[in-house]
Amino acid sequence: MAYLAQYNYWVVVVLMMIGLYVVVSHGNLVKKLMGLSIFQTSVFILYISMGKVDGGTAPILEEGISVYSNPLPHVLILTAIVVGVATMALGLALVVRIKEAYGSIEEGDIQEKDKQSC
Amino acid sequence: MMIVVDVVSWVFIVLGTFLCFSGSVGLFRFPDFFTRLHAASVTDTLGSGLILVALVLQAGSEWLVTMKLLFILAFIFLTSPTSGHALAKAAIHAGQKPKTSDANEAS
Amino acid sequence: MLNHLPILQVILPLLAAPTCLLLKEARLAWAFTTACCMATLAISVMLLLQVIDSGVIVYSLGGWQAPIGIEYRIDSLNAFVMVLVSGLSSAVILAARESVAKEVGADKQVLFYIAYLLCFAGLLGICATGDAFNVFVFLEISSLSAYTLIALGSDRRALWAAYQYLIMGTIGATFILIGIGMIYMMTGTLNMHDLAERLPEAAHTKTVFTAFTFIIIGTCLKLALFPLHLWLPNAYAYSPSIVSAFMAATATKVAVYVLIRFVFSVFGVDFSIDHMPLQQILLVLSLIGIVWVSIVAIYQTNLKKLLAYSSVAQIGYIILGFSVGTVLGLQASLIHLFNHALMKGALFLAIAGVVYRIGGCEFSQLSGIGKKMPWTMAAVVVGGLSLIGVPLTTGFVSKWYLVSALIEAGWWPAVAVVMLGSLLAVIYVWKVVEVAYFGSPEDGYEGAYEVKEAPLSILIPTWMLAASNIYFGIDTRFTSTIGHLASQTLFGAGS
Amino acid sequence: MLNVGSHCAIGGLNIDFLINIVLLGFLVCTALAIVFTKNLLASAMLTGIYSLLTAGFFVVMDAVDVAFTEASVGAGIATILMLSTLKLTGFDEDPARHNVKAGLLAVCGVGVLLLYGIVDMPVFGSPTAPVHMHVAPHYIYQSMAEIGMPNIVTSVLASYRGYDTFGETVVVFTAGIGVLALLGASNHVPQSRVAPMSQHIILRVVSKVLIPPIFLFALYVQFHGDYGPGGGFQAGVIFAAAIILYSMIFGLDTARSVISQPLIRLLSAFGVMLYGCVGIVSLLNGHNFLDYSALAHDPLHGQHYGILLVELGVGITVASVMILIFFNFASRVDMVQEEQ
Repeated sequence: MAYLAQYNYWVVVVLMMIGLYVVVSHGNLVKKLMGLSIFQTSVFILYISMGKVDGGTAPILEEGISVYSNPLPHVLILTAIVVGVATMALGLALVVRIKEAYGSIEEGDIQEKDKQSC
Repeated sequence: MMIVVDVVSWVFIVLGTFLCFSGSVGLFRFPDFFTRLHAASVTDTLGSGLILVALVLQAGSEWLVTMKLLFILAFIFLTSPTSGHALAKAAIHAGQKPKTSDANEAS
Repeated sequence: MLNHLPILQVILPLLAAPTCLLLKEARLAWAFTTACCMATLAISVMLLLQVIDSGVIVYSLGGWQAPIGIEYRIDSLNAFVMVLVSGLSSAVILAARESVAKEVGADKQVLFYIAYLLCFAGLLGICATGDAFNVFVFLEISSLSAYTLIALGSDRRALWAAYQYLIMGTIGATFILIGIGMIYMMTGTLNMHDLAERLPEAAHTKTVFTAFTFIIIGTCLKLALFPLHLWLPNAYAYSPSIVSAFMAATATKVAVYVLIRFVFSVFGVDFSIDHMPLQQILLVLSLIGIVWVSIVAIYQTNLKKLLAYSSVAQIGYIILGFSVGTVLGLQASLIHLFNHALMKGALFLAIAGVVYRIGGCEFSQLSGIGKKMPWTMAAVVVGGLSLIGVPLTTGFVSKWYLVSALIEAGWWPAVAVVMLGSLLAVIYVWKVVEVAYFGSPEDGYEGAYEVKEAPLSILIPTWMLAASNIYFGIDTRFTSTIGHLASQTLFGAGS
Repeated sequence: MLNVGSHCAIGGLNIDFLINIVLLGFLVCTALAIVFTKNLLASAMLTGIYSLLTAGFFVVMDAVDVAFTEASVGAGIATILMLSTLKLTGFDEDPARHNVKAGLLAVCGVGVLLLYGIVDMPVFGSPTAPVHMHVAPHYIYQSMAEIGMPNIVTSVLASYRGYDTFGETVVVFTAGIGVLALLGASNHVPQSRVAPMSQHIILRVVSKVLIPPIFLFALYVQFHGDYGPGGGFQAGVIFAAAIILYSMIFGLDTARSVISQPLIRLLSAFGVMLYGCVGIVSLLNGHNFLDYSALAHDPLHGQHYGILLVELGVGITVASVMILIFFNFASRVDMVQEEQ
């Protein structure tokens, strides 16, 4: 049970590893960005999990409720999600331009073309 | 009265869940795109619809919640068939042909 | 208004950026950006004077006291770094108009200046803040605009470099975010000052250890410490020349600042240096980095790329001083932080002049350029001498302090490596000199005969920086006093 | 009432935790599916599902505002952007892998490090964890008196940590500038073409029915954020979604004739300026930057005005930047199609 209690954090580790693996080893640039988004999401899960209080409710004040989950991680992650999508948009725009310039969005092809042009 | 509402909502929930489940089974088991789409979109619309109806029954006197659920219901009934339609149309444009028994024999 | 200086410093460029979007013409945008950078420089100098005068300045944003709200906390360290950042940004932007007009498409120039302002504001925001999460937010502002700036380079490889930087930079920032999350988890606060007070209670936990490691790796990715530097050479080499100058002079410096801030102010000297093998790891990495990257630099055939590799090596020196873990070592680091910004600012601006005239900076194009562009190349030589560490230049001052810190700590082998690094710097600077002065224009580029001196608008800022290389090499009062003050404060705060 | 709620416990686990386990299990499965799917279109759709699952998980964790954002941003905008990129770059992935060994090594290193860190973490959900003891109680128990809004997340977001949110708005603006610099401002003159979906009568009719309620909902989310989940970010994204839907069905040119590029650029700058100007006004009134108490005689009223304006600024910037980004991606798609 003690291990199960930290279940959320275990999942964070697994997701982070999956995301990072995609970023490092996949050659496709869009896929890399997908991996990056999985990687970032795992951090969001870490933050949100730490804000949870057993038996608590959403941090919106209401009569008759006394236990609320911690609102601060929520605020931080709201920020981080928006930052994540901003990065994603910029990355995708770069990918579009790379496709136009190199004719490919595979890391291997691009590196080869760079070598040839040198 | 309470017990009647509870029983009715249980029935709806179980039915809805069954439809969702059968829809996903169909998604995997059916032979071609269009039958799969049929399984997914038709059963899903009704499945989620039934569950929502059950929730409406459970909302009881909280009118705000009831109204919100009804809105969701209305949107699901609008969007779900539309997206099914769009998918089917896109598939036809992309050259997907429904698998008929003739095609089966031919292959 | 004087007590609002800490925030004005950051929001001036931050709000100037959207205003700039309303300007149609690139010239106007440039003038506006320059004015804004100058005003920010004035504010940061005033702030530095205030800090020297009256100690730490605390500014609560939104009127909420520190752990509840976000605060700006200005001490001698970040006031110093902010003067550095705004000074170099101002010098670089002065030179930007003609260079940008040449290297960036006409319809993108206004956007270029907006991104420049945003990046500048982001860097200042990182420096000024006393809140750990706020660091992340401003880090992302500066990073996103930096990716944009790099991608505006005319070569298609700029796009690929920007993409690589985006991936590495985001991983770095996310690592920092994980680290901040974990220390927040163990203390319940995000304010750096508050963290420093509450962390010792949790210092023995494995979570804090992990958090520390993540933050260090994240910042080292951002500051391009060997072997995490892979994004840097391409990013500097293919971005517009002005961006290379700007990034080399400011961005990595601010990342070093973040590292120093977290290691000394948040985790504290006791924890970081006494309980962690940080010193040894950074020492080894920086030494290997200095030698290996300098050797790689020697084999480059593109002037910008050569300097980019040399930047990585120089970052090694900064981290080396830092890893000594003494007041003198940190002081050497801070001095070199400042001096390296001056050297690389001068060098990359000079290159901006070369690229403006020739359109590239491959060695094959540069043959005999020293005769055609004497003033520009003279600035390159001054910067190069400073990189080597010849007396009467800033490089000498840095190395002097670094070596004395190493000797004080008794790390003789490291002293030898620093000497070896300088020797390697002699080789790669000589390569440039050889091509520029001893090659004949006939072997090179066809149009070499028509090449003229770089336009004055680029030459003057270049020489301002080159001259300051010499000035701060002779008059070391400013750098050494501030460096000493800042490093003493950091160590004082920890013990 | 049905006996299914947070009070119900099965074998020592409450139902929330069971849902949590299942959702996170789904998340891992989806992530693995993204890794192993070769078709990028499918992976993109899976990332949408992944975001939606994350949003569901956030609801279970009581983070309704975050869930709202993740659902609209992650599952909505990000997926659309990814699909438009794929339209331009192709759907197939090269199966070749790079740096597998180095990658695995790095990944395992990070994994081990994290596992090591987890050992000493406070138990999940424990109300006595340090996180809940220091700053958070102030927000929970004082925000009503200091700011006067039921939604604590909005209070913290817009006032206590309003400066972070300002920075975040600037991040969005920066992304808009970046995309504009990379994809925009090409002198592409749209040829008069038939709208892409002119033959899809059903889609046209349904979207005509749907778009007004979406706008209405966006406004509701914008101005109801003080009392329930919602706020500028979510509202902005929903607003943008309605316009994106419109331009997908009725053609980019039609949408552009309503919302021109200069207008949208102006608006994206305006939102940031609005946020900043609220701060400047408090400066001029002798208070600190973003101190909303300076905006009215009664500090509580000041907070209300401040948060309203600031959220409006966020909403305007987010909506216009999202539309801007989509327009620039979509016009690239159109351009490529015209060339073919």
